[in-house]
Amino acid sequence: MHDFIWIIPLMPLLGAIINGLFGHILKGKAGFIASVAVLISFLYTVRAFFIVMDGTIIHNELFTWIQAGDFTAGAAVLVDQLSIVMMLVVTGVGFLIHVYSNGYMHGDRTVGKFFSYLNLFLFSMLMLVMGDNLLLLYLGWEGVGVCSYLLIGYFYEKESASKAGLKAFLANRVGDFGFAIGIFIIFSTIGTITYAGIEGQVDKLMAAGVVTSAALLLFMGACGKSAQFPLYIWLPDAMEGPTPVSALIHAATMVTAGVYMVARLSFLFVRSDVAMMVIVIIGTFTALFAATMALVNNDIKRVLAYSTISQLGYMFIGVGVGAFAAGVFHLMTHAFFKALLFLGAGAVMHSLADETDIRKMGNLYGKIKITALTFIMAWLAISGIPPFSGFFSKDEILAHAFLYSPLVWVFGAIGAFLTAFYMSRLVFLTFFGESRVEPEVEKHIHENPPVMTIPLMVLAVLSVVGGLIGIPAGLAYLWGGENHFANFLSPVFANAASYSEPHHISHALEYGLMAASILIALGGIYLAYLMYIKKAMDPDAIANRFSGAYKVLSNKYYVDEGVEAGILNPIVRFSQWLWHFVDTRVIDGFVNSAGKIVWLLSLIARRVQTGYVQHYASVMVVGVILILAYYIFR
Amino acid sequence: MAIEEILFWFFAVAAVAGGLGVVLHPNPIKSALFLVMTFFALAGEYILLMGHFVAIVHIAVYAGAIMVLFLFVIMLLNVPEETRQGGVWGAMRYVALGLFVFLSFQLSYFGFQDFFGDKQQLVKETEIGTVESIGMSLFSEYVLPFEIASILLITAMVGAIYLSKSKLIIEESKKKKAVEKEDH
Amino acid sequence: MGTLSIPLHYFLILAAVLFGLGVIGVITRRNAIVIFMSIELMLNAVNLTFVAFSNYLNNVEGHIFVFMVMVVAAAEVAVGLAIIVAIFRLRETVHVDDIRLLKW
Amino acid sequence: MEMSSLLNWVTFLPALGALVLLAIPRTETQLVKSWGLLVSLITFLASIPLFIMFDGNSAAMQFTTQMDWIPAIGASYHVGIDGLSILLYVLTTFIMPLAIFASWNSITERVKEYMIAMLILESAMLGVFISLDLILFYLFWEAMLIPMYLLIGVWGGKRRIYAALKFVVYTMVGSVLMLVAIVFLYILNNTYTGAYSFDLMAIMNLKISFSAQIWLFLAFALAFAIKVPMFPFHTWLPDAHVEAPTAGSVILAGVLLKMGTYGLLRFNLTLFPQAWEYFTPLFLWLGVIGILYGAWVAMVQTDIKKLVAYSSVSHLGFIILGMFAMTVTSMQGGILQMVNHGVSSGALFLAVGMIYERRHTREISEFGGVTRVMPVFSAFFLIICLSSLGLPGTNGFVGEFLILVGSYGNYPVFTIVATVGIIFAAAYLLWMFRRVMFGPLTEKNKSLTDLDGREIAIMIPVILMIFWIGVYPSTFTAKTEKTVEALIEKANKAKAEMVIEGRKPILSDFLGE
Repeated sequence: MHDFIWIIPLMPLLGAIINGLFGHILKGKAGFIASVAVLISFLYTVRAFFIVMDGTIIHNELFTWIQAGDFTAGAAVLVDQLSIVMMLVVTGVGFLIHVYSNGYMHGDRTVGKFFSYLNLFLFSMLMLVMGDNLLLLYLGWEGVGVCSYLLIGYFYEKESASKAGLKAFLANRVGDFGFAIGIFIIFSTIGTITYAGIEGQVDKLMAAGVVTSAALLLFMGACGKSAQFPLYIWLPDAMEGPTPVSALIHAATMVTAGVYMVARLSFLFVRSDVAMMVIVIIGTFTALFAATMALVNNDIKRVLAYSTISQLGYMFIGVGVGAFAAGVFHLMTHAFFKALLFLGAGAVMHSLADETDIRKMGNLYGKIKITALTFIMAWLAISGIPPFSGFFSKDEILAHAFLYSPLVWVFGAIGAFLTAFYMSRLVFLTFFGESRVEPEVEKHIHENPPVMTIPLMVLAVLSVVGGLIGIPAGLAYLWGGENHFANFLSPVFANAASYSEPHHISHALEYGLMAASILIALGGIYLAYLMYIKKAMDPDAIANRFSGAYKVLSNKYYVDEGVEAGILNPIVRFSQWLWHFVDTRVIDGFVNSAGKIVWLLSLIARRVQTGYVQHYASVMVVGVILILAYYIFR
Repeated sequence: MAIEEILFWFFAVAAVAGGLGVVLHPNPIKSALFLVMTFFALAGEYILLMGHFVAIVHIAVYAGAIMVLFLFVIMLLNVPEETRQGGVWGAMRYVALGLFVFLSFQLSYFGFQDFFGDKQQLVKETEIGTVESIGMSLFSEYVLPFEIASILLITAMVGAIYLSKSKLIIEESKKKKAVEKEDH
Repeated sequence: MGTLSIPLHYFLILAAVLFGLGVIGVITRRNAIVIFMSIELMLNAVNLTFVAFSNYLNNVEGHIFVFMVMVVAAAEVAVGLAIIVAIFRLRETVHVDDIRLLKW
Repeated sequence: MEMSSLLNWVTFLPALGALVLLAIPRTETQLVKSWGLLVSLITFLASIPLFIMFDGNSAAMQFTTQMDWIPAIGASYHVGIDGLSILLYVLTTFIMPLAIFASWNSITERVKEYMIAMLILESAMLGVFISLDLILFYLFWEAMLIPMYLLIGVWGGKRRIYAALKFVVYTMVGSVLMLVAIVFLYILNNTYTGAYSFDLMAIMNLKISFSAQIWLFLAFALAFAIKVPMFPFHTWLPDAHVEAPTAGSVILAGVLLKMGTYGLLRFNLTLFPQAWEYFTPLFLWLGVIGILYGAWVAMVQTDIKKLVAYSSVSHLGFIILGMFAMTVTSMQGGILQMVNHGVSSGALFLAVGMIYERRHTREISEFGGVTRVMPVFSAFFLIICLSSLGLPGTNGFVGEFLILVGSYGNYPVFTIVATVGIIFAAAYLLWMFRRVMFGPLTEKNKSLTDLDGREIAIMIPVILMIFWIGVYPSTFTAKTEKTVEALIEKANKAKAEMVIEGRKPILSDFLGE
């Protein structure tokens, strides 16, 4: 039953195939087809949402994909509360971004190819969130990896873009390495890889003592995909891709796959405190680490990229401390306002002839009012100003983090402060203050076409309203409501909740924390206001005073160069040595020397053929003598 | 010392001296003549062994025909005396000497071993060496080898004629001569 | 029919010595024709042994064989000298050192 | 048409086609080429019913024919197909038409001899997969060398003589030892059963002593290890690939390399299970080293074909791991990966051949931004690269994943090291892809023309195959299921009897006897 569910992933796949094969013919209409495909799957997702709302979980198997020995993996779909939320986000935001791309990619030579990749990405993402076993999760995982590789490297004629694409794929692949080993451990211990199967036999995993290693390895896969600390290096470079790609893939959907995985396997992660602690540590560290880098970056998209990494850190803190619902809630709200921020940045770049350096912007508020207004709403949301969505989701994570350990809350708060500061810096430098735009560019700054601004507006509404559905219980208690979002997701996390003891926050503590986070947010904004609008404190002066720190930050802690020198070059040099020395000299050496030895022996043998007849005669006579000698002495 | 024994030693010494002459004398003509002397000595030996027919045929074929051919060719090619002393001559002399000693010792050992001492055999006077007995067996039992021998001789002659007449060698030598003329 | 007082092995030793001389001739001499002569010498040494044994065995085949050897010797000399003449035409020499086509 | 006679027909059809070719005059190159293509297509079509009628759930030999061939020494013409060989058999007939069609324009001189060599090669290869008599197997095994030697030696690149000679001598060294082993088995069989026979089935249930097994195993294993190629014996492959013409490389990578792994399963595992168990750690080590070594060296290659050659070393390392891990899942993964590698690497060589035909160079540095002028080719090449690095949804992933998931149970450490291989697989393939297809369009590549009808017709069946195995692999895995289970169960039973004095035998045991 519910066979219609298969339409949701297959429509984008169909769109991808059509655009892929006939893209060059369709030219302009390719965008339209792609958007329609996503719209259809969005509508069906809404229909599925209502089915799931009244409690029925859709499970439908099309055919057994792989069956060999005792390993079986079915091509089956499981749509429960968690996946329907993700599907709504993916298809909803995806649809808006598709519409936006029609405008943004207008006039691109191979627009068919672009939309084919975009649809293929949506198909993979939907398979990722809808699959009922780890193998389908892995299929979606690598599928989105390839699509991000293709889309980042879309402007393949730019050397940097193709390099960034490759870097992204390899970094993801390193993560997938851990993910794959995690699957192997789980399969070899309990023989099944479906979520239901794992949930049922999780105690067997506990008994075998592999829960921690499996959880950590799976988390390694999540780090690769959601750009957490060791494997985040690819996300800033991924900004080489077109902006709608950054919005869809590197803000709203793909990067959240890691959080989805941890949430989906909550019953597994919860059972290993070590793993949870590692997740929290890495989440906190990444949040702070990325925020610091965002402070000094001058490229509008890279700032947003670092902020994404930072916000993902928060989500991981959320799931790390066991508040899975809070983590997913922040994921959803983040998808809205971060997608909006990126699309806004795209609109700004579009109207400033693809200028990305915020030092060459300023005072755009008057000229592109709609983009500015929507951007400001998203800014307020991300900074955590009530009643915007960001406040509720981030605050709930911080509240649970406080219960986990106050230290985490402190770091979280610092992170929130930095977030508020660098976002305000971004907004002030872009939209307010004096205009630093080059004169000829300034002349034809124009508002973007409606096909781009309408999605901005819709996303703006979502980032404002989005927070209301998940108002933390403490606040909702005031007027008798409760956290609808958390309740909606509770059945999915029932197993995890039952295992770990429930956290109960006293209302007083919650209000205190909320007040604190509001103050922090306002503080961050006010500091940025002082520095960039009122020029009370000259940012350059501070930069010179802490020149050492500033240089390190602006060079992204030299991580890229470190990875390059520390890992990549040694491997390449080692392979060179392997090839030139081991392969050609040693192994081929043996092979060729075998030939040479035969040649040398023949050199000696050659001496016998002197050409003198007498020599041959004398050798014959010696032969005769030997024979006779044999007869004599026999 | 019976008369036969004296004859034997006379012929033996002649044969060996001839052999040495053939081998050691630098001038090919002299060595050819020494060979003729050996042939006569051997004929004598055959007679001692009652091989009369063989002796006569030996002299006719070898001394008569083959040596004449040799001398003819030596004269035709005006073969110079062997002057080159160094090179292979030097080194090979000792090798040859060594081989000679070894070989002849071994062969004679066989001779000694079977017929020496009590088993000593003396030469018997037999009739088999005569023309009559050879002729009888040659044309009864061994008529086929006899005919084949004739075929062999025919082919040898044809071969010799062809070799000396072959156009290839003639042109080759003409060409060589032409080249030499240009050089001078 | 009596016996001559010459022991048979004298002949065999004589043949051995002649054969050895032939071998020396073939190996040391530089002149193709003299080598030919040495070969003839070796052949005759063999003939002598044949006749000696045919006398000892009182069998006529030894003589027949000597006859055949002579045929072969004649054929061989004919063809051999023709070859030497041909080589002489080409190389203007019968000196064995110069005729070294077999040199590798 | 009774199935077993169809099997004989399909095997010898190409050879008959080659005979007919003798009649066609040399000047009619077009007729010669189309005839070759026609014959190989008919062979492929005729092999499809074989695949369909093959009964998946029986492990026994099917479509067998047994006739006396040389009664004097007991060599019989005994052929049959089971789970191990059916997939490789059809793979061969699938790849041949593509290879012949791909060499349509690239081969200009001696076209007739080329076509004859190709068709005879096909018959020899098919023969190897179905022969169940040791001497028959050895005959086909050697017969396969000659045409391949000609293909590389005559129509190859600059250093073709060196490459061809190295290829033949390398393989000969191995197979000569195998012949010695075959003769030993022949005598052993005679001493036990009195009958003189080379029949594999008879030799299979011989009780071979452990020490004899060790040496026989090594003899066979050396011949197959060279063919696979396993780590230390692989240096002939890059040379052979770089110098071989496109079709030669496709067949070399597509089918010839599988002979090694197929041989290991057919002979080493079935005949010497104890020795197999004894040497498993060694071969696992060599396989895993092969994976990493092949990947690393491939990464730094400057010539595309050499890169793909080393990637074959890496892929076959996975297959070795799958085979020696001795679980049904990993074994099936291994067999499927043989087919996948045949399709993917064959396609890679086809693609490289297409660029080579246009630019007559294979140096990566010579290319850049080719996607701009050859978009269709770029799409095909991308799909093939992704299938080769094992992207889920394509054929490479199914095989690789099954191998790894299957072998983790028995050998976790080896599997983890092998899984590192998939990172480098992506590295070298996509790095090459970026340097060739992406980046700014260099001056020299401006004049490249995109794929024409013929080339697209070659690529389409390969792409279909890639997605068919990727999305619905059970059509293939169902065929091999029962045979693999029977194989492993028999091996495990033999392993049980192997324990000497309660402990596993060590080297000194067999030296002692």
